[in-house]
Amino acid sequence: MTARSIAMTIDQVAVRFGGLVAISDMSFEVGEGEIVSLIGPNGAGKTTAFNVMTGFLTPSAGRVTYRNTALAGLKPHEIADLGLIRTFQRTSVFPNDTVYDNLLIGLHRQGRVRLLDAILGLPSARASERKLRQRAGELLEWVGLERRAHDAAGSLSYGEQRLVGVALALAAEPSMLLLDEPVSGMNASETHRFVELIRGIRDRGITILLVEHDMPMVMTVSDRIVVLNYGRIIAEGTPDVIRNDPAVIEAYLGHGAGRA
Amino acid sequence: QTIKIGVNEPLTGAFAASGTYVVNGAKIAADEINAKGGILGKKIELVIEDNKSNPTEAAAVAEKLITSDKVPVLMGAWGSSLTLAVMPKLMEYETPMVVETSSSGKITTTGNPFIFRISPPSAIEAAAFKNIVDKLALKKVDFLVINNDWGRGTAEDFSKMMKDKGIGIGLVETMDQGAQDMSAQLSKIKSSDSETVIVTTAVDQLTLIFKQAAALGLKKRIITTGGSQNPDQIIAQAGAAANGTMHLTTFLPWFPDKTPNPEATNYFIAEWKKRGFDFAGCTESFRGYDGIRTVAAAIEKAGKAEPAAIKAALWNINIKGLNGDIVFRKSGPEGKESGQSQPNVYLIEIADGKIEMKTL
Amino acid sequence: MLEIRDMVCGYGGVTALRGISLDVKAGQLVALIGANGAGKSTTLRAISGLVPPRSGQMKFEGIDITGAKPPRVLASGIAHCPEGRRVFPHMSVEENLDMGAYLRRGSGEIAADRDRIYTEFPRLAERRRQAAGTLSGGEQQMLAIGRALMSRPRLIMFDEPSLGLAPNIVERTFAIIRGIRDAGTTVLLVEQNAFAALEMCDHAYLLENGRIVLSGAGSELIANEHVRKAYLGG
Amino acid sequence: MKTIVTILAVAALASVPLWLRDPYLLNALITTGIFVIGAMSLNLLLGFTGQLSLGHIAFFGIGAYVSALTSLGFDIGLPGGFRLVHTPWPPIVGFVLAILIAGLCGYFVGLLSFRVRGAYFVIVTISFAEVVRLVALNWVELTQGPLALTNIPSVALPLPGFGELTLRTKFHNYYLVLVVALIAYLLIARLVHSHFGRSMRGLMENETLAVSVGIDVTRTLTIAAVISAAIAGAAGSLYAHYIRIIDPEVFAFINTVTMVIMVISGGKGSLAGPVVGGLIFGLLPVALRPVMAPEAQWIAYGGVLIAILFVLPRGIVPSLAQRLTRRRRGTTALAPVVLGETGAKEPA
Amino acid sequence: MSEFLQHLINMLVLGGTYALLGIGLTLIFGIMNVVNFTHGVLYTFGAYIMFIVVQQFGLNFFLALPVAVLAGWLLGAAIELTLLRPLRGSDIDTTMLVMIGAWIAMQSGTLWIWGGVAKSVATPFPEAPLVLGPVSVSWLRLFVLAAAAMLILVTYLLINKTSLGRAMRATFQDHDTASLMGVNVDMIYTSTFAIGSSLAAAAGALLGPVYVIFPQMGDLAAVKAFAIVILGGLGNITGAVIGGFILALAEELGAGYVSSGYRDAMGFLIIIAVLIFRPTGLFARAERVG
Ligand SMILES: Nc1ncnc2c1ncn2[C@@H]1O[C@H](COP(=O)(O)OP(=O)(O)OP(=O)(O)O)[C@@H](O)[C@H]1O
Ligand SMILES: Nc1ncnc2c1ncn2[C@@H]1O[C@H](COP(=O)(O)OP(=O)(O)OP(=O)(O)O)[C@@H](O)[C@H]1O
Ligand SMILES: CC(C)C[C@H](N)C(=O)O
Ligand SMILES: [Mg+2]
Ligand SMILES: [Mg+2]
Repeated sequence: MTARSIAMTIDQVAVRFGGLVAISDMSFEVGEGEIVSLIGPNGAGKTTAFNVMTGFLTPSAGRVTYRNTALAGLKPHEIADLGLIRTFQRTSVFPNDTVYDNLLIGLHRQGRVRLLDAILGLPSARASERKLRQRAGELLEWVGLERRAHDAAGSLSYGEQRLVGVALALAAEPSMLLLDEPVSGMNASETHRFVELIRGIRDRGITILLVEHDMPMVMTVSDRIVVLNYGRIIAEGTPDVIRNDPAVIEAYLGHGAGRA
Repeated sequence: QTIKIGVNEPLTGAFAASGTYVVNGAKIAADEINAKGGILGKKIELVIEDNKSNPTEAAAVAEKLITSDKVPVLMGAWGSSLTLAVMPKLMEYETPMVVETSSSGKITTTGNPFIFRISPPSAIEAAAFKNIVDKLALKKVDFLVINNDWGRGTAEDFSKMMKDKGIGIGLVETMDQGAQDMSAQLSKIKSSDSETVIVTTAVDQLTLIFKQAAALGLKKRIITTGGSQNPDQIIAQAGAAANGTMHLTTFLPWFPDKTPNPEATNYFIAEWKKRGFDFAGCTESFRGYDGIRTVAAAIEKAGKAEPAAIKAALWNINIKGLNGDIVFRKSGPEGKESGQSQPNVYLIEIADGKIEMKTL
Repeated sequence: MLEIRDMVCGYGGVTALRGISLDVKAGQLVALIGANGAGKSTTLRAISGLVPPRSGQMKFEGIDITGAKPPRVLASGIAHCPEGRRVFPHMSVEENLDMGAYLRRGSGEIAADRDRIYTEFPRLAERRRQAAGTLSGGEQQMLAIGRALMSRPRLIMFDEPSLGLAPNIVERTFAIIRGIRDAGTTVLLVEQNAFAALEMCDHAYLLENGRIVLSGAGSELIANEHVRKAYLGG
Repeated sequence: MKTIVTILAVAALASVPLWLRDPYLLNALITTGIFVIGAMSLNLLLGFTGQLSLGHIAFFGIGAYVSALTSLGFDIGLPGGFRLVHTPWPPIVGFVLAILIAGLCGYFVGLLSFRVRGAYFVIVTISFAEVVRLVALNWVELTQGPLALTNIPSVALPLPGFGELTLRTKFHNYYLVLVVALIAYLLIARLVHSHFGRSMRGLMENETLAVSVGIDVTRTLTIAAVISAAIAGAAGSLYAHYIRIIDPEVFAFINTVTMVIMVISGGKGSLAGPVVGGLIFGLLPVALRPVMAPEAQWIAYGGVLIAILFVLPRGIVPSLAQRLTRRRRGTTALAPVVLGETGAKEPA
Repeated sequence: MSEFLQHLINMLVLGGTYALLGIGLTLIFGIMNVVNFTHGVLYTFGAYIMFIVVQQFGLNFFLALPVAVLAGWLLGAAIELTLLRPLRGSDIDTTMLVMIGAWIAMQSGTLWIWGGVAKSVATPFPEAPLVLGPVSVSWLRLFVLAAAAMLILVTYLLINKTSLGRAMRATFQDHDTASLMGVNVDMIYTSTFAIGSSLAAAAGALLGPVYVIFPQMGDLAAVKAFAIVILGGLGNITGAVIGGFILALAEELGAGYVSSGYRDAMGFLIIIAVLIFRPTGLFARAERVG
């Protein structure tokens, strides 16, 4: 693990909402190309941690560094520009646009052309447009939603919308992907397929930080697991270590974990 | 076969009440003229259009009256901003308009030779007031005026006149046209060292000001100007709060005998009442009546209902209006003067809910 | 207890259910499984009256409830814990729970039920006064389950109740569901955690593309080759 | 299909002064056209970024005042005893300055909109318009306040080699307005169909998500606000030189309401919407005027507005387009039937 | 000093007025999400009902108040049933435009029926003000202040402490889920709009006699009401009350010590300033992302 270069450093981060401590003194690292899972009971602070890493929340203390850039003070879209892209725990799509147009919007980072070129319809703008359309088609195929390409994203079922959410994140060309419960709402077979997808993403060199309650999935896919409870890290290690950690079992896994 | 006269007045929007009064006065004049056989052997026909209290509409209405209805002359448009918006159209189509209410000085000074105004701009009002000031023994005055050309013009012209007379000028406070709560301005005036307040605005705001001044215990002499006071309405609505207030007005429906043309005044008031209108509206509607009579006299004099002839004839009429002789004098840049008539101005006082002529 | 016959249902130009018939017997726990977009949620919405059926018939305890509005369906004894949490974001946890008991009278009993839910999900008790919209995803899910329980129905429908819950809470939730079935309340359960659902149910239906393609005891479905491959990841 | 309709519509509009001789109707068309340009600019904000500006008339009015003052000149005192004297420039310069300065104001309001959205943005824009109105009313030295700026010259187009063409007649002004409207239309069309337009849509539908894929809210909204304000400023300039007098009444709330009516009734977020809605509600008063009492005209105006929305709730153009496609496809178009979630949306 | 005290007293009575204007709109705009352009018309309506009942039927002032409130309730219910219910589920801008249409039509209807001439209503309060040292205040306005305080309290309790109020809030946060809880959503829509309308009418009935009554009187009132509701944070009654007093303070001191020409500008500048520092009003709701 030490051989890898470090992608992200979370250093003594704390988050408070009024009197409520959501995260206290959280520090860990994610290496380049690694798949790390962040798990813990409901309300442990996992999504809050994502919010800090992507600039949606300013931490009460501590700092986050991504590829040697301190994220403090950066706006979410600036962080996205560094290649740090997330998905959301709740379904999140552009509901009134078609699935295809959703992906085109998601391709924002690739499609940037000068405003004037776009208004004047210059060839460079048109070429860029063609490229985007092709890429959107590829992504659709990749998540298996070709059939729904021209339906409004808001009319998809819950599970389908979650897939659109992941495709949108990929459209943004991440160098590191933060996935917040990507397989919730998918059944075991669908989850299997998704695990393959994630491995594919990692093989393209993209670092992944995963939040998920689906233990079989987490255990198969993770290189390393960080466990949070009440905003504190209570354990960290490989899946095998975590699986058998009594504190983790007590606080989180429960005793029927194997099945859940 | 009729002779058409265009009437461009606000019948909806903020000035609807006043515009409607003016139109009703105009109708009395038209009916009277027609009952006597019309002019040049034809009946006159008022083509009345609503300018919606909106300048853009006022201009559009003028365009319609002139080009679609083919009226050779107009009367309008109550508010100064409405009249100002109409003025380029008058130039464009070379059609004269009798201005019955607007008081902005600018109307007759920008060089529009198609304008003939029978209402007094504030400078004329101030000049008329000049003779009265000494007798009132004014020392220092504050102003509370509506924040438009009318109010600001009054504050300016009256201040100038009074400064010349050695009277001190204190605060000049303004209020927005739609404002309903003037307590802040009145509180400020209450603590100033002036003994008199000159107030210029329309009847509704006057009512509010009197009530609010009473509630604040403001005990200064209040003199209103501008000719849109409808004192009867003030008495009815402000009650005791109106007692002791003085008003510069241009028409005396309460004392027909003291008006320059008692016969006409009596006729007008009788007709007004017969039609079931509110007596309070007389002070507003008489201008519509005078305006139409002015137009009719000019057409008669012109001998034909054509814009150029009417415009020329307007310079030569001399009729007895309800508040003085209507004779147009030149005003504005040479060569393109507008016409301005000089109506009378009176001071009345409200005492014990009655209107009294202030004899000084 | 609940009988559905040939129900067809959809949104605008889309037909989501193409003629569904199913029965839920009193006191049973019935599971409904299927892929994303199969029409599971739509089935529950149709029963509770959120989506009006285009044709077909629904009867609950012998009374026709086809086309009835949600309040009437609830009043007749069917509660629906909707997909995706759907808590009232600007209301406190406690107020959300009270909304669950909206049609009930008798504040004492309601308070007792509320306390029971707080014991089941201590997290909620800690967050009593917090605006529900600021809860974490799993906390909201607990709240949604608790809120549905507050109405004390005779038939309760859960749409993916385990969604976003930590494994130990999932266990507890399933225990609660089995518990209410054992206490006599009928349950209709939609779950992506198909294995767990099939294991604990009395009867199960498999929905594909808006049609019921298979039904039987949970163990039968578990044993079915197609189900294993498509839904159980095996 | 769409282009054919557009070309036919433009041709029809261009032919009007050739056969319509009634100056009153031409006048109505010209003022309507000016307000349609304003409505198109409002649509850029409301229809494509979801931000409702209920103070849009501020940009229009600023354009009108800038243009009028540029061509009339002014002489004002500055703090410290200095005077700023401006001698009149040609109206065409005023037109350009109106666009620039209105755009600049749009920039500041756009910056604000980075912080406030939805209802809060609405009230900020209303407040902005009111403050601007009060400045126009009270800064008498510059704006003449309520005394109005009068005798504003007509636009004159420099024709190299021929001197210049003063657009005084209705005929000229009609084409001037039509050309400016066409340019504004094309500009907006290009903008919203570009990559940039997609960013605006993304922000409108789900801001959090849009930001998370790298869309810059401030930049996007600011650019939209600048362009929208600049177009409104252009319309204001046309207004000033056509009506030839302007006073603080131009900032009246009802003028913004008129634009809002044009946009939403025609169909916000559709390019043709404000044009269709604008022509209907610009000309409806003209049609009503001869047939009923003044108060009744307003009642009918409100009634027509309500009736249109009852029949075509998404606005004329989108609702009709939807019906057409439905008929062609034989099914309903796939509009999402979004269940619940009413509370999730901020009021605008 | 005495001038300053008088300004403070004025601010108090004016602030009460503004709070009263705000609360009805908090329900319809803040909670129900309808950009209610008819709020001003309902205010006007309440004032005219007062005029009719007191001046034309000669009824007692205090009896007329509940009549006006009831009439506002009925008119509000009628508007909801005929204009809003058919468009349920439409875009917020569509309903706003329908409300604009209703505003234009109803205001012109008022002009048609009663004409443009302002009316006033006689009240049983003494004309002489209550004088306290250097400051005075009218009895009528004190009564209005007290009545406003009472209406605000009742509304506050209704929204925050009753099961109806809870159902109202729930419905407009998520009406499908509310209906799953057994809430009769249609009834809630109608009654919320009707209650908000009756509060607008109550404001008009109380303030009509303070000011004068004319067809456009509601326009300015509505603009201020919108500003107040937003200043205080949508749907927040306490916020609306505080917003009302802040606006009154800004106007009063602006007119008293800056320039009366910029009196209203002060209010609007305060609004802009507040929203720059607190973009979702003085009392923002807690939100989260993710
Ligand atoms: N805006 C907020 N205001 C108040 N409390 C908040 C806010 N956001 C989060 N919290 C609280 O912080 C804690 C951490 O929430 P977070 O969403 O990070 O949990 P999580 O680990 O993602 O849980 P889950 O697995 O359920 O999604 C929760 O108890 C939540 O109630
Ligand atoms: N609001 C809506 N508008 C239009 N179509 C919809 C809507 N909701 C669902 N649909 C469509 O109806 C079909 C069935 O959806 P439903 O939500 O019932 O699926 P589901 O089985 O619950 O799937 P999931 O497991 O993903 O929740 C899908 O094709 C979906 O696209
Ligand atoms: C009724 C209108 C005059 C007020 C308008 N609703 C506003 O938002 O300010
Ligand atoms: Mg979470
Ligand atoms: Mg579902």
